[in-house]
Amino acid sequence: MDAESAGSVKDSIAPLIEITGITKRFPGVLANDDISLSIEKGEVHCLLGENGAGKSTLISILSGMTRPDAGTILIEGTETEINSPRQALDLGIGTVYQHATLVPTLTVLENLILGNTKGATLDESEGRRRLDELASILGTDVDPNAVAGDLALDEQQVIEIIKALWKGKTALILDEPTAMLAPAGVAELGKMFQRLKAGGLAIVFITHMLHEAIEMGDRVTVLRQGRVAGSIGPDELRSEQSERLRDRIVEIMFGSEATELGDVAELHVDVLEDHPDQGSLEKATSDAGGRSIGAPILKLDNVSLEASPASHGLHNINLTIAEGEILGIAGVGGNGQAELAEVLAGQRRVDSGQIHLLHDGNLQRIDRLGVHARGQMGLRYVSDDRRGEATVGSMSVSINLVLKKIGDAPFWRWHIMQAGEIQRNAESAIENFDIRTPSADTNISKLSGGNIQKVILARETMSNPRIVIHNKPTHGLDVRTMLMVRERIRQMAAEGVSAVVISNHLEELLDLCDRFAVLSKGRVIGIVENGPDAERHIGDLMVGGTVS
Amino acid sequence: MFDETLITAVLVGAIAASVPLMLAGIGELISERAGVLNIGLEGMMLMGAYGGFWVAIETESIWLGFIGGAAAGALASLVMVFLCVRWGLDQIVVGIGVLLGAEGLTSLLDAATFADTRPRIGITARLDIPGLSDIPVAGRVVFGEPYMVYVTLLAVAVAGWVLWKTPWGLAIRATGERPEAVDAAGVNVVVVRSLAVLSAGVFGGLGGAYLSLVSAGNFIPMMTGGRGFMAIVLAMLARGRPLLLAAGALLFGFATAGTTALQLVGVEVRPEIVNSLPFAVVLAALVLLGRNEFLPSALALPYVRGER
Amino acid sequence: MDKTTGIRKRAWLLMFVVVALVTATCGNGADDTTTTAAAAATTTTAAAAATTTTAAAAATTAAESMTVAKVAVLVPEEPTDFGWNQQGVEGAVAAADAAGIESEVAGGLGYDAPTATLRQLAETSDLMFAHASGFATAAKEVAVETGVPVVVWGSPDDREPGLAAFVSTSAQEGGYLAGILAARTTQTGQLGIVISADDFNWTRHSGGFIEGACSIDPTIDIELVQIGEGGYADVEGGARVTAILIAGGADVILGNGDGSSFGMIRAVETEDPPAGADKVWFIDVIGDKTSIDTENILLSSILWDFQPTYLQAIRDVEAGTFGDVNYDLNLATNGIALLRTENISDELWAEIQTARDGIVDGSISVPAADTRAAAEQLLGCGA
Amino acid sequence: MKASDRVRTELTDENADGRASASDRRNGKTSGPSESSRTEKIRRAMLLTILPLLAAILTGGLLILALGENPIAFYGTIIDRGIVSPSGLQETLIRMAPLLLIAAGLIVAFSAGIWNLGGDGQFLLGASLVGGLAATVSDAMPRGLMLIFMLGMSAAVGGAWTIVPALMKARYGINEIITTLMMSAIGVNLASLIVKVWFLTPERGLQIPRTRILDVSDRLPTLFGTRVHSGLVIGLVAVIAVHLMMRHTTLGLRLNVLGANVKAAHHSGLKVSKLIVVTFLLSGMFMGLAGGVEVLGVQGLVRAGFNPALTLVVVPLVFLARMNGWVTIAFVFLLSVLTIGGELATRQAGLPNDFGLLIVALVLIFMTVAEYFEARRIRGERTVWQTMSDRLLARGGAGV
Repeated sequence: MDAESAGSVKDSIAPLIEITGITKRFPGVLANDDISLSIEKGEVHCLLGENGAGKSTLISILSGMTRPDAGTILIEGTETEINSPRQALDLGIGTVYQHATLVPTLTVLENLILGNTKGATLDESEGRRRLDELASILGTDVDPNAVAGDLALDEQQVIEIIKALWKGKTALILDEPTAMLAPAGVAELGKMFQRLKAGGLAIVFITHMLHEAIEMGDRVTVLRQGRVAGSIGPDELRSEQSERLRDRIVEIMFGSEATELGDVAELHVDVLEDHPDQGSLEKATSDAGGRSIGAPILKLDNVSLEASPASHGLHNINLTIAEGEILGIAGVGGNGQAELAEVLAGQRRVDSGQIHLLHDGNLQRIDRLGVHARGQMGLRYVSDDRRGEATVGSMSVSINLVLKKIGDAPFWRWHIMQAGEIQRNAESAIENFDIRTPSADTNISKLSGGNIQKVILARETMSNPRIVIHNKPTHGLDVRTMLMVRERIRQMAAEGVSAVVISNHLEELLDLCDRFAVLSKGRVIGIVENGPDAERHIGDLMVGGTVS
Repeated sequence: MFDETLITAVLVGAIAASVPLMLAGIGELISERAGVLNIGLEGMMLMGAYGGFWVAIETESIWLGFIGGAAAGALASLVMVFLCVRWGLDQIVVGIGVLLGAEGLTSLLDAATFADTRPRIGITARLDIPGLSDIPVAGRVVFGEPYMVYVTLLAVAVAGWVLWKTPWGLAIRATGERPEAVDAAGVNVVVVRSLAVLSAGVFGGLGGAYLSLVSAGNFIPMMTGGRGFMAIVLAMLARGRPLLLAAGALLFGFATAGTTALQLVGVEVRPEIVNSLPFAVVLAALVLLGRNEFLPSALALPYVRGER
Repeated sequence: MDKTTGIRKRAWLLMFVVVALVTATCGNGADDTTTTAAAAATTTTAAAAATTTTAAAAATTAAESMTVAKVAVLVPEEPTDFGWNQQGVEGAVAAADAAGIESEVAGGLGYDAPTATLRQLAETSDLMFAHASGFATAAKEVAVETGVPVVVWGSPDDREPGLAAFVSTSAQEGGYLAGILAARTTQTGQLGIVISADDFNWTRHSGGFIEGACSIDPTIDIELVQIGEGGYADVEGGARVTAILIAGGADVILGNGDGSSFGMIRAVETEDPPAGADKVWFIDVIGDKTSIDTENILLSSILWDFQPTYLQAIRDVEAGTFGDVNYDLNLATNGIALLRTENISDELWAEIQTARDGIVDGSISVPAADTRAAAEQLLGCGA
Repeated sequence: MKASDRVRTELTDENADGRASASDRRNGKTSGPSESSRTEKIRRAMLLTILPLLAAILTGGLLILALGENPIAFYGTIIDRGIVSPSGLQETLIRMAPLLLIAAGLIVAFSAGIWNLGGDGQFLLGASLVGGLAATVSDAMPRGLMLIFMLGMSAAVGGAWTIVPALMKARYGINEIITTLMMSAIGVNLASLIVKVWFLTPERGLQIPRTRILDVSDRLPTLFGTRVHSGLVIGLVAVIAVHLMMRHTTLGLRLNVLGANVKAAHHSGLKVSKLIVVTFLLSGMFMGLAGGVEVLGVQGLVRAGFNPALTLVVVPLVFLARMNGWVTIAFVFLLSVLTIGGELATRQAGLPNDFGLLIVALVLIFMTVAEYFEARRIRGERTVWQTMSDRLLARGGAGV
């Protein structure tokens, strides 16, 4: 609504791209819920929102990768269907996807002219000409004959942008292009945007960095849970102080606690009626930090993991977690969170450094132990990749509940599965964790994300956990499950079970944790105690990327 | 015994043995480059051998026969196109189905048409440039082969050119590595793969037709004798480069023809060892390189947009 | 758990079905009047101590009273190859026709699993021709098991009174005549022999061929090459090997193969004649390919005719003397003959006939080369 | 940890919510509708097995009709010879023995998501060593001991021949489809060499090179006075044991997890590399055992060039049976009936023996297609016809 009115204020002619009522549903997820917004010529339009807010789905609809269930797209006032990436490109919409779309075995030039040459032969000279042209617009220097897979990540990013611009003469869409870029690279990108805007191009730009949106954007639209939560027009962006803008955007993104609760109440009345006692987020928040904290239970000494083309790695991580403590890992996604979680869980060996876990009364070295051994010592891991990693979709709920205990008594005796025990275990988990499933034998892929999360949580927290690593524990969940998960983490902490919570949602971390470690490019760049100023401190570290 | 004529003979034999492998190999190479493992190649060759011979007998033209062979091979590959490329069904299961089906069908058709009379097609014309084809040792090989040999070499060159110098080739190479990137670049993955599999059928058919039209002059059930599988291996060895494929096929042909020649001087090389060599080489290369880069990374994986 | 019980139930069910089927099979077998002999033999086998002698004795009595109403012939490939498979089938069918009895043909069986077909045919036939050396072991075992006599291409020791007789060819006799023909025809003084596999029939042809050629010209140059291990149907291999021989100077080729013969013919048709020769000739084996000789390169063929031998086998079974002797195809019985084409002059043919008579009356003896090595020793005419 | 990293990167693509993972689809493990419903089960069996079978029979029948033969008589003969006639049924059961063992080996491999396509080489190496040694060994020890020794050896040889592909897969993640095919080709040639070089018997007379004959009385004992040898029992036990193992034991579950989702296997702390090697070994052992059983039960010897090439057809059968042992047994039975009955039926119809292959191919292809429709139905997608018409309508100018 805001977006539409903002659009109509500017001029009376039709916007370059106008989308109305876009809805897209995936099995179990409403990714886009009646989204409407418009994109203007010569503007950088920033899309903000948490992970799972529906930004990537919206982008893949615009780029022809996904077709919406409902809604229309108007290009310069004409209703247009985008059924394939080809059509999007023909309309002049170029996209830089979140995942790499370069073919690693081809050269830069080959990647660029793929799908972009007419005629019988590869017109390399024309390709080079266009590459030089675009490179000079972007102000970079590119070796056309380098093999794409050999390039560094930020170099690849530039190629991706050039690739999108090749045909993207109308609009350029970038899905989190800065996630892998160094600060200098981000600045460089800003300059590129200026040049491209001057050429009349519309740019849609997804980022997590508020300052980037404020500095580079002409218009900001915030998505939340598949809907447009609000937007800020160019006039406001230009006139307001950046501090004020930031507060405003944060408010739209996360909502003030009061408005958040209001929204929840409005959207999920039935939920709150079902569980009135769990409804109060305010009450829950006030619990945080009020516990007694015990002796160190988990200790990381100089834990390092070598960087690779796909990851920043980890560099000299030193952390200590106390019994009953909840440590939050904050930071923009892709800065080493997944690596840290896997190193802690035992899924990945450290390249150097040591990890110690409190066991039998003293700290024992565990970095050479596997998942199963660590699990038996009480260290558990709730993965964020619920369907891809944490569960086996083609297997039943009851089996998924014992997936990490294969071979252990009482579920297996002499290597033979004890179906009765497994069934009993499943029934108790289903009851205790309120897992909504037709039966314990149902394939877990049939369950909703929230119920799958409950299964995982049940598996990891039953039978004497000591410390649990939660990777994005509430990502993509409905509010009721989200509250239940948080409550469970809090409740276990009260019982002395520590937790490491990795999350992209600052609000969630602030709600749950006693202390925060901020990760950036595989390093801990700051440790912040929870308190009134914590949000500002973490925000500074996160969005600034520099230690304050 | 190793005089000029014998060396010539070994070269001629090497060419004769390698041409069907080259033809079928080119097709498989293109298909693999696009990410489709075509296990049914042997079946496509058989279809080409029969179809080519049938057309040649009906039209009394060897060239139309080759076109018929290509068409018959393409017909067999359509099964792969629809089931594997369009519907994303398993390439191995369907490939085995195509192989068995083609074996059964060609034997059946042969029984119904040629089995009683075993008609033969006249000899294929050879290039004969007076003077040049009489040059000692290499003259016969370079200037005096059946025309189809030159067509095959031309096809190798053209395939190389298409793969490395045209937008089509670029799309094919990219599709075998990262189909989602190709899709994002606005190239229709299904169309690219369909055409790649079709060319596997066309070239496989031509390879089979060479056996029936040039090597034998008639069709015999199961006459391909495992050459389709050998072509698959050679295509892998070539790592997507048609010239390497041609070299590999020639080397294999040379090894088999050389073995025959060695018999004449009383040296026995066991055919089992010669036949194992290409496979052992591919394995050794894989072990030494110790990685999958040897093969297109999306090989044998179906592509459906949005499902990766 | 329900699931487990279900699986157990199914396991028992399956076991039950298997046992039931098997028992039913035994019961029915006994009821079936036509297979009484088979059932009896089965019992012998089941007794596990089925020594060859007892089984043979049992079967011999069966054979003595037998009238042959139907014969069966089994060949590994389709009998449309103008060679081994086709001649075998035609010979068997012709023998049956001559005896006024039925015949059944099982073609395209492959080399690896003839047992099922042998047993099936044993139920309906009174004599089987297992027309491939790969079938010999299985055929004899089925004969012992069922009492139905078989003619096998195996070893002379396979002979078992009433049950099995071995058939071989004195192929070298035909080879000898072909050798004379080739030595008289060649212009270059070089002959070539192609064998598709190390098969004793092929090496016997070859040995006789060498002897025959040497008898005309002791200085003659002969080369022998083999296509591969199982190169019977390897068309391209036949073409390749033959081309190499021609390039080496041979202008008369003796080609021993089944399907691969077509490749050899193609090479003879296509390749340039070696220096000093106007034309390359081909001498075929077993069948008569005159009807498909489009380029007129067929000089002759060592013809095999199984009809007389197979007819004799039928008669022997009826007489109860089957298995007392082995069989042999040779010039004397007309089982082996040289094909006369238009390309052989009267004068030359007369010379060949003289040699034939000499072999038949024993004045010329042609030793059989049973392996490739034995044939190769003859190369060079004993020099 | 290099190995696991590689396996990871192979499959790191995120799965969008609610969609089957790539490995799920490769293994045909599209989750079925609720397992409890009996009518649903019957409907699925109809759709996935009976219907395609009927379609194949119909298509084949039309072909036979076009060739001027009587399709009813043709299929009648197949059923009569393959199932009804006592001796034919025995042959069908005999033919099943090696096929069942091969199927057992494939069930293990496919369940673990590993494409062991090298069965022919593993089979033949097991067969040739047994063929080469059995007669000699039986001179030295009693029959029972000899049989056990020989069966064990064939299994060991088959397993050993998978080590190279296993290590290459476990270590570098190299596609086992290619490596097993290569090793198979080498194995086929090696098996022939074994017979000709090491175990060639001088007693062969004029036959092609072969090993010594194992006396009929020294072969696998027959069942209940029939000709059916006990290899059938070994095969049935193997398939059922594998079926039960995959469902009720720790190893089975581990392999299933590995096959369904490699990332989950890592996540659950399974030793993926070790499991891959174990899978290969188990699979190869069954293949080798199949070779041993075929020689000890039926052939009694091995000739140079012996290669019945049995695995190629069993591969799609096991895949289509979704690695279910009971369904596999049924499919193997069907295949054996088609082979045994088909040989007589083609002979009587005057068709070439290879015509049977065409029928098998039709069955395979129709079953695959049915599988596809079923998978789409489960995913709740629209029918292919709707999609096609959509595409046709949307095509307008959108070429490549």
